[in-house]
Amino acid sequence: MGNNVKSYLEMREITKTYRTYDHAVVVALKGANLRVRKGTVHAVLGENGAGKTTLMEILAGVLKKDSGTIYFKGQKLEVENASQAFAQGIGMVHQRLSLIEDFTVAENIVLGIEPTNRLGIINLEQIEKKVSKFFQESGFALEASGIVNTLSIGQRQKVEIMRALYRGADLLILDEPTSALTEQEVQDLFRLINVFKKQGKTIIFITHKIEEVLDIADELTVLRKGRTIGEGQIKDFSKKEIIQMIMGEPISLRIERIPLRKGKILLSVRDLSVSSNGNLERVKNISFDLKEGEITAIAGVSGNGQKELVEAIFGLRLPATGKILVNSKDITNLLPRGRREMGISYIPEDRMNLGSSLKSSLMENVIVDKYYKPPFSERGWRQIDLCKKYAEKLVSNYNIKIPDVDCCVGTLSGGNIQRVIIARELTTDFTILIAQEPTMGLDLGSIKYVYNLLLEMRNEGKTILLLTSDMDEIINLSDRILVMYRGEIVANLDNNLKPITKEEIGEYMLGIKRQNHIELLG
Amino acid sequence: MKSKIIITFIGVFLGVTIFTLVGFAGPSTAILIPGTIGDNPLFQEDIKGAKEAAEIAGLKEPKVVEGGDDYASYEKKLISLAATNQYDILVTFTDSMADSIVKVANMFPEQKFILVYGDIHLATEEIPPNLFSSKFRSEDQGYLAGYFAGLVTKSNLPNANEELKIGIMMPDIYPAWNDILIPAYEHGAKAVDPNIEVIQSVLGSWVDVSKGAQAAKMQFAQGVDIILLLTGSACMGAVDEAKVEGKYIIGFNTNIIHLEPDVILGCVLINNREEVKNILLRAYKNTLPFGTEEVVGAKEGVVSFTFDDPNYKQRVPEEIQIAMLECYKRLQNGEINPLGD
Amino acid sequence: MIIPLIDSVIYTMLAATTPVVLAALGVMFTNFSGMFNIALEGMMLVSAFFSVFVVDITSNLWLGMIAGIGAATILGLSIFFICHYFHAEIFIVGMGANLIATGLTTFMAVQLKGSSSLIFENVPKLRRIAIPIIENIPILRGLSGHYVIDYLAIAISVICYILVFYTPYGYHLRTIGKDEWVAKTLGISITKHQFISYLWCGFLCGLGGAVLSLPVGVFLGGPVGMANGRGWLAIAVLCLGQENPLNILAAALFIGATSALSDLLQVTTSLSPRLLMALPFAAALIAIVFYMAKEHKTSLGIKI
Amino acid sequence: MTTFLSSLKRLFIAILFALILAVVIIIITSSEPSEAIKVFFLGPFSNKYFLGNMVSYAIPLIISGLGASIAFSADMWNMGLEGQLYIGSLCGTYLAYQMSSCPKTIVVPIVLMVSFFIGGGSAAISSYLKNRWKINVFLSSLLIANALFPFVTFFLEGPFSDPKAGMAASPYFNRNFMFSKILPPSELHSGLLISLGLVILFYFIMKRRVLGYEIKMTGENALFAYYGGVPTARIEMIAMFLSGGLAGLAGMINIFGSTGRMLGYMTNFGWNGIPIAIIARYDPIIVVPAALLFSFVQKGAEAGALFADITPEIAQLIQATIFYIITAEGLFEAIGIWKRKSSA
Repeated sequence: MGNNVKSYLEMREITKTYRTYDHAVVVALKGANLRVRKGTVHAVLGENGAGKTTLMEILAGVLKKDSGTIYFKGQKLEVENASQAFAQGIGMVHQRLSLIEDFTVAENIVLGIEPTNRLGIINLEQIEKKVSKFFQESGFALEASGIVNTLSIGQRQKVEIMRALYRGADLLILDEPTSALTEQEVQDLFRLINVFKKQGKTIIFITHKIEEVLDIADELTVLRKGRTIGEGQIKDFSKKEIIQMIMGEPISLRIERIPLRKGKILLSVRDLSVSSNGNLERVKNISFDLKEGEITAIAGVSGNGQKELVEAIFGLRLPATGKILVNSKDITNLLPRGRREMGISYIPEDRMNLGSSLKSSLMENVIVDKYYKPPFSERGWRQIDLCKKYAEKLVSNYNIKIPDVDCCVGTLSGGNIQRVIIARELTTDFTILIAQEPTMGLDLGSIKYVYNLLLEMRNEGKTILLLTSDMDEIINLSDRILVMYRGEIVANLDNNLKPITKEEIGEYMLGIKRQNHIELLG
Repeated sequence: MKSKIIITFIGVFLGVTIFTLVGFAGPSTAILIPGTIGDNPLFQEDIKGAKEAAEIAGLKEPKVVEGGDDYASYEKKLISLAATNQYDILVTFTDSMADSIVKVANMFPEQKFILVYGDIHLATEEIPPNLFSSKFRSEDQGYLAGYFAGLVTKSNLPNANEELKIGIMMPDIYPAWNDILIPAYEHGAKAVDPNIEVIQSVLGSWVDVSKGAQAAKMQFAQGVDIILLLTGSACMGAVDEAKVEGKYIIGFNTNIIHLEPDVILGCVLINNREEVKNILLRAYKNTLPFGTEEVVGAKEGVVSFTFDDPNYKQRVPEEIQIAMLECYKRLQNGEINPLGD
Repeated sequence: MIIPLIDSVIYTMLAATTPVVLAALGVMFTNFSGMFNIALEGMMLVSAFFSVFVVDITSNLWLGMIAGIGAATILGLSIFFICHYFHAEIFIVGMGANLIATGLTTFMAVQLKGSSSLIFENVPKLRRIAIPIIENIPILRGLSGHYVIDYLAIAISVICYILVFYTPYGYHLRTIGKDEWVAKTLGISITKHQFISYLWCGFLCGLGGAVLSLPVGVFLGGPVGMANGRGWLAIAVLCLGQENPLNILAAALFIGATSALSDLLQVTTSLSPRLLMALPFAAALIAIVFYMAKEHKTSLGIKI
Repeated sequence: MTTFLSSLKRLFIAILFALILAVVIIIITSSEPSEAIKVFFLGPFSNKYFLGNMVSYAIPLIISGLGASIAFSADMWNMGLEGQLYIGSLCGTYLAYQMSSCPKTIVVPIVLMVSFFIGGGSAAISSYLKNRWKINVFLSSLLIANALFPFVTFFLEGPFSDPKAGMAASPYFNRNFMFSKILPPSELHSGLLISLGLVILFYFIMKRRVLGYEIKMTGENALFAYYGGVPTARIEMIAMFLSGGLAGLAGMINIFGSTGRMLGYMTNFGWNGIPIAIIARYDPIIVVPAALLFSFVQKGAEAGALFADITPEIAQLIQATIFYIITAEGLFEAIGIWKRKSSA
């Protein structure tokens, strides 16, 4: 059986379909293949939604495949759940970190394989000692008794890597490990990967960033729309070829952005502080202004208060102190409806829970910000036919794939849901747009379309506040970049004077550098 | 001449036929229980009495309809029963039905109605001619129980304490209990010793047995050494508690001494089985004075006490037994007004 | 005079606590596993019915207790299976289970004995167990003389505490409660834990139901039922105790104390007994308001 | 429209199950099954009296079912309908009693308004607690209701009781205030028109009015609705208020229609509104047949108890089983009775 398998790991003809909300079927993998040699760093590339994560989660036992076979170390591999995969030596670090925030590092490390005494009782001290010892042996400095929610994202990621190793992983799967890290942290991670490689471990590295692949990987596999498109040694491919494999057709993301004359101030934030649930001050005394005809990006490692800041601006979270002014009018105490009426529009990051209502129809989704205004309703009576026509217009304008506007949004794919949100938020009289990860999950053509749309809005004199984890997006689109670190703005950079580099932003993001007060005023 | 004979013959034949038909079909009875049978042993006794009456009269077994828990539906059920025309006599019970039965009796003047242990004067001054009402003097019961409790708490019985406190426990609040039974109980006890204090607990549930036990515990802690348990199975919890604490219980309506002879010293009885039987038998013989009310109590022997129970005779001191008999006699003779003056 | 009162308040408090704390611990397990069970009232009721019914047949208290636990577990598992295999909303199924428990027990009681209330005369009853020494000390005396299930309830609370905080099982359970995703990535089976938590809930509610009927050997049916709102109070207790079994025990003792207080005030004051009946529910609500206002804790893990 | 049809199908299945179950239970328990089945199924339709009583029993169920529907639509699990019904009826009855000398045309609307506002107000407390301290609506409404029962009963036993009633009940108010009977001699009263009017009103509110959209969006995803501009806190308050108000109305209309005073024990009209709303999938129109189904089972079992040997407990068992079965939506899917629309 497995005799003809020469690879360390081989996945053949893997298929997987999902059933989403409302039981719609989404095909994630349609016969994907993957071959990995021992002791290599193997990059799995592809666009968002290409099936990379699904393929790896099947390998790690988190998901069950519909069909296909997996050979690992020459044996046929059948895993029912993640702990069986761990037992086989397969460990995965997920993009969304899987740590319990209230538990200590040591508790998280041993979670699932807790050692106990004869009575089945856990001795926490012993575990901490054991974990500390393991950390020392691996040359890794972290307090085993620390609570996870006090750690930075980079540290948390390391905890997860350590967990995989602690559980004896020979094959380590890293799912987009760099997406939430700064440049410096990325370099750190790459050093670590090289160490593992030398120890003889095999690493599968999922990403959609080609530069990283060229930096660190030995081999690659490219997935597109659930199929394996190409595989081989890195050195056999040029960068251009790889991009072509990923994208299918070459599309340039270059966009023209002409600096505009600055207009009047539309939105200003004054001394804003925001606390999160646990009384932690997430945003500390922030002030800034947004002007007409300007795209302002907020950069920062996730978890440094950006989310809380925009939520406070949009009224989803009450600020502890400070004021938010739109056209010099105080909106601090308004509900989101009031803020929308003041001209704020918001594309949130969480499109499944916040940005859309999966149980509701598309029509109901797109009129949520204007249902009460004429002509959508007259004297309290809804004008349903008119609303339907409006929704149909958006469906065709934004190329949303849906049978009819009465269908549940939950039946749509992620990219289509994002289009629904963008369609709703941009088809309204706004002057201020807060766009949080606006291109996440979109294909390249759509990304380009959104970029052009955003620039068009800006050129019309609107102001856009952009929050994204994609550094290229920030550098390409924004006129001004604010960097947040631990709830404070540590840099105010003008992208129009001289082009800013990723490394420069990264230093601010990590808190290595910090601008003084005069520089911060811009 | 011939025709006269024929007419007489036919007349006799018809008469005999009608008589036999009536005799054969007999008056049929339906009983509406305002509540659930299980909660209340009284209702079970009533049904037994009615069945016995039917048996004696050689009639079909009476139809029993359980009202259930929806109080608002009793009246409708009574109307339904009357509207069917299938039953000659409809029997129902308690004060809470007084209003409904008067109303329905006026609606169906051809139908005969009987209300047992309900005060018809709650509903009307003028009793409809097709309605007979029999009321129990529950004050007699209360007085007897109170007198007994007073004697016990003052006695030298091993578990009777110094304190002059007696208890009463009820599953729920009822106007008839509040207005008649409890005052009579108090009077009975005060007739023994004016310093006796009555402590009452209401469970608020007919079915929550542990609540009954806990409420009893509180009473005993207050110094109560004997509790009268009004109907309701929830009070059964108190029997158990009394056994553990070493206290006494008085049963109500039915003889439950056999359940825990050490704890349940006596029970005030209502001989409702006999009473229902008698009423129905009179009704079957057409001797029941419809349109009137009867009040029965100790005097008629309907309210009594467990004088003859072997456990009672064995466990209760003789002087108390004598005093109780004395009290019962005075009640029967009308020498005592159980509700005071 | 005062001391026996205190004794009996303590005693009553503990006795009133038992069914509530057992049910609350049961629902705690289901809350951890993400399938919040509201059918506590129903599970206690079927247990109360079947335990005393089996005792009547077999004259064996232990068999009765097992039957009660079994009945409650079967009802719990039916909820679990309907939710798991038929994608039903747990909350609605739980309400259905409550209704069906009331209907079924009353119906069966009537079919078996012709009455919704079963009073068995010659059945063995749960006996009280006095603790030597303690039973003679004033004030502490209230701790003695309880049924075996009462003592078990305290022991179970402590065992649950150890189970939840010091065993792998507890770690897994808490992991699922905090983040199902983490459990999934670590190979902790959520379905298995949901199943086990329903076994727990069945066991605990079964005990809680048995303690209602076995000491007196009666089962009383009807629309409210013997559980008489204890299952709902258990949910309030869980809200107060959150995920710590000892806190749950403390919260249940508080509810038990209000119940004891309500009984005490009935016999010592002239306050309306009717109004005093509202006390445990009102106290639970007020406690929750104060607790939530102070702690700003998030509410239960149910999406309601 | 499709959801309406699938709700209707669901109801149809419920009826089917109810009938099958009833037959099975009767065959098991009755000594004369054929007679008992006949009485159970045809009893409620056998004459004007029974038919009228069945419809009359459905009137408060329709209204409380509507009340439950509107709260559940907003994802507010109002478990206190019975308590709201109670307190609303008490205040309404008291007012009707006090206003005995006023003309009917003034008293009835005022009393209904008061019941509505009191019931609604006691429900709105829960939504306030939720907005202020994130206290579970399910839990708080339940606890408030449980605390209200003894409170209301206290008044019916003491300060506002009829000593002649022989139980906890309020005195009768002026008989002239009672609703006119539609189908004498049965109980059926003109409250039916009010309840159907409310159904139509709430149909329009839920399907055509802005408020209905707001309630629906709040129920389907409150966070999204808030973000989109729906004042969710206010909508939740309104939904709870309307829900409790309808519960209060249900009680008071039943009093005006059939009893003429308030009785101090549970009618279960509030509780039964919950399964009715869920069976109807919160659709105001389907609440009517769902309530009729509940009423039919109840009255069928009562007829069975009167004319055959069925025990009345059977009704509760059948109602509970219908509800239990209906909860397992996937069951219908598994046996292929209704297909979900799917689109990729």
